[in-house]
Amino acid sequence: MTARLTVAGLAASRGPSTLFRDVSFEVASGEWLAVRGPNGSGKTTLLRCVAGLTRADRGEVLWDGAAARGDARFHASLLYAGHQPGIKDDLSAEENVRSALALRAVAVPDGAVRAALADVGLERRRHLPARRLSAGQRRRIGLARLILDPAALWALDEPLTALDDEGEGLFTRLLERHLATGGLAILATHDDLAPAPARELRIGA
Amino acid sequence: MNVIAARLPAPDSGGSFSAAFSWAFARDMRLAIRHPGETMLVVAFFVLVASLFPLGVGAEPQLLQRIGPGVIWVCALLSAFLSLPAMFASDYADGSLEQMSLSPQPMPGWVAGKIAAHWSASGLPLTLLSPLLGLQYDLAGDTLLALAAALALGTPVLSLLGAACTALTLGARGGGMLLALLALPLFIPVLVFGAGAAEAQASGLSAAPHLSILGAGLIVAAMALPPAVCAAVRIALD
Amino acid sequence: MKIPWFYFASPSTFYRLAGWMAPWFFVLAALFGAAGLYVGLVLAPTDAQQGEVYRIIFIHVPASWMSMFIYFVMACYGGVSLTFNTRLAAMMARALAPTGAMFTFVALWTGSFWGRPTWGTYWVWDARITSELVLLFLYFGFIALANAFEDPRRGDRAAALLALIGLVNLPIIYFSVVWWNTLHQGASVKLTGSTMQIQMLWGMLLMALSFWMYSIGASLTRVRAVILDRERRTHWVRALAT
Amino acid sequence: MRPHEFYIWMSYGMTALALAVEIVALRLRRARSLRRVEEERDLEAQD
Repeated sequence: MTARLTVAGLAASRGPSTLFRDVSFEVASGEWLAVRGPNGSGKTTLLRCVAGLTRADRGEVLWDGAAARGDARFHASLLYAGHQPGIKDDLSAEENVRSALALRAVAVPDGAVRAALADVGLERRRHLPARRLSAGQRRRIGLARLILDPAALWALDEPLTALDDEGEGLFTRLLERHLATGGLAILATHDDLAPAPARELRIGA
Repeated sequence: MNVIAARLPAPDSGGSFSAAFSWAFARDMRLAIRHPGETMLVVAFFVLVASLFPLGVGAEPQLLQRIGPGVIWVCALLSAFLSLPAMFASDYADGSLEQMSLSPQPMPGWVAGKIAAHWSASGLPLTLLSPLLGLQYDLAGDTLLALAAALALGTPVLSLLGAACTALTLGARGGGMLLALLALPLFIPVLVFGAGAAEAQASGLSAAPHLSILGAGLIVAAMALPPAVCAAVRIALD
Repeated sequence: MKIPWFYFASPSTFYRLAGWMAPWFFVLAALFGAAGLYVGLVLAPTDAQQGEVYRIIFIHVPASWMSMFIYFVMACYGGVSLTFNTRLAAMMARALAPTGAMFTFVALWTGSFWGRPTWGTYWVWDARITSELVLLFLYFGFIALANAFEDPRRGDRAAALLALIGLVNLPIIYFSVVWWNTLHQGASVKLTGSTMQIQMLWGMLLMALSFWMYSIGASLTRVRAVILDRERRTHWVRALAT
Repeated sequence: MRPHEFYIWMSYGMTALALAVEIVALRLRRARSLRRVEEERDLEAQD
């Protein structure tokens, strides 16, 4: 599969102050883009604009050449995780993963969820409500989603927050596999990851 | 540790209204059942406030019979109002609302599912309980029936209107009071016709005209409000 | 107001335009108001049934019209700002709301001071008065919601959507006297054959024109303040203040 | 205007008062907006 995300002339502001303007980039299958910049520079806003949550002041986001916002094909291909990745405290790790995949209309074969939770080290805790997991373990629920979800485009905001070294290694391998199977990613991160980014985008400098 | 090698196939379809509806309904009902306390609080508030009136205005049976339908309606309306913030606030705070709105599922579907689940956990118990409270007010059998029918038709409208208002106030300052200022005036027509149905029945007239207006209102609200709620959620996430 | 929006939609252009137009609308409001008061209080004869107290309708009816008309215009601006994502339309909606609330309050107040000598009570919970009260709360809700967010654009959009939802209230107010048979009398002015003296009609129309011109003047003045708040970091505003 | 002058005066009086209050509020609002612009400009001039 080949896919291409094109962003042209994107501009966004918060209240009366401009965050960034004229941001353009392109990411194709097998590449990932690192979004870097100091706190408050608009990394999160950029990701939200790309995902279609926040309306940009100007500019366009194209998925395979077609306008992304509101396009069903784009939404089926997008996996977005913000600072708050949408994990319900009252549901167990397994229920959280199943619920998220059902929402994305992904059919999961029997045992796949359990295997994925085993891969991220949550097999024994998979029936605990998420409120009883640590911050890092909650992040690992998100990693289990990354394992199972076939989305071609990842837009992840600080994906390594609260993860330990082993968790970081796991994320790196997931990213490698994602890129190798034709996926693409935009990550807002301060860290240097093993598969080097195809491009870096500095904003708010 | 071995990360699964084979990837799952990409979703073939973008979901459907019914799939989105049942997903949201099942999820919110599961959460409501995990936390029965919230529904219990709504019901307890309803019973408690309705019990305060006879103590406050005096317990003569004639007086209670006359004010009963109106009092029960006002209490149901306030209880339903108090349960409104729960509909979107926690999903907004933990990022679930973002995930839902970015999913390939059609937004009106899961919004309608959430509203239906909210009604099942607030309006439905209130409706089922209202005949019992009516007995406290010494209401006649046919009046009880009219009251319950009016609540059954009216409380879904409250949930629909309330969903729009609570979605509008997501992330706003002064959330609770602001929500009251937005939602309660919009509840007034429902209150007028809902209480009117039981009162008409009690005074020997037919409740049917009021009930048909409530039913028509429910149909219009069910058609028109979910898109408005969708717009409000999009604005909230922007 | 039929202004070529897409030409004047830049806030800085509109700021100057509004500043130039607003005084003229106030002058027109004063002229129409003086004429209306003269016709209503001096020329119009005493009503056979109600006596002098009917003269309250010269402000009551125009204020009620304006309360609904301003809401309608406000909701239209809200709809435009939501569909086309234009800033100026949202600012105009914000600027109209307090004036609309003021006229709604005046309509309710004068109505109750007319109702007391005529019906023997200041307030009746009939459909028209209740729905007019709901309108007042809708205005309050609009103002509160528009100012409840850190990001003013967020407030613009949420309040615009609320205004559109509340639009259903307008037909309820307008037709309430037809749908429900209540104490409140039906419309006094009808398109086909007015039921009233010609002086009374003229008095009411002149007062309505006066309120209308006043509303335009007041909202233009207020929108200038809103523009200043929003654009205070731009060069043209900076240049103004020096 | 007898015997209802009280009601007429209350109506016309309150309308005049409401208009006056709004006009004063508009003037205050404009003054506040201008002051804010100046404050902010002075603040940035110091930086």
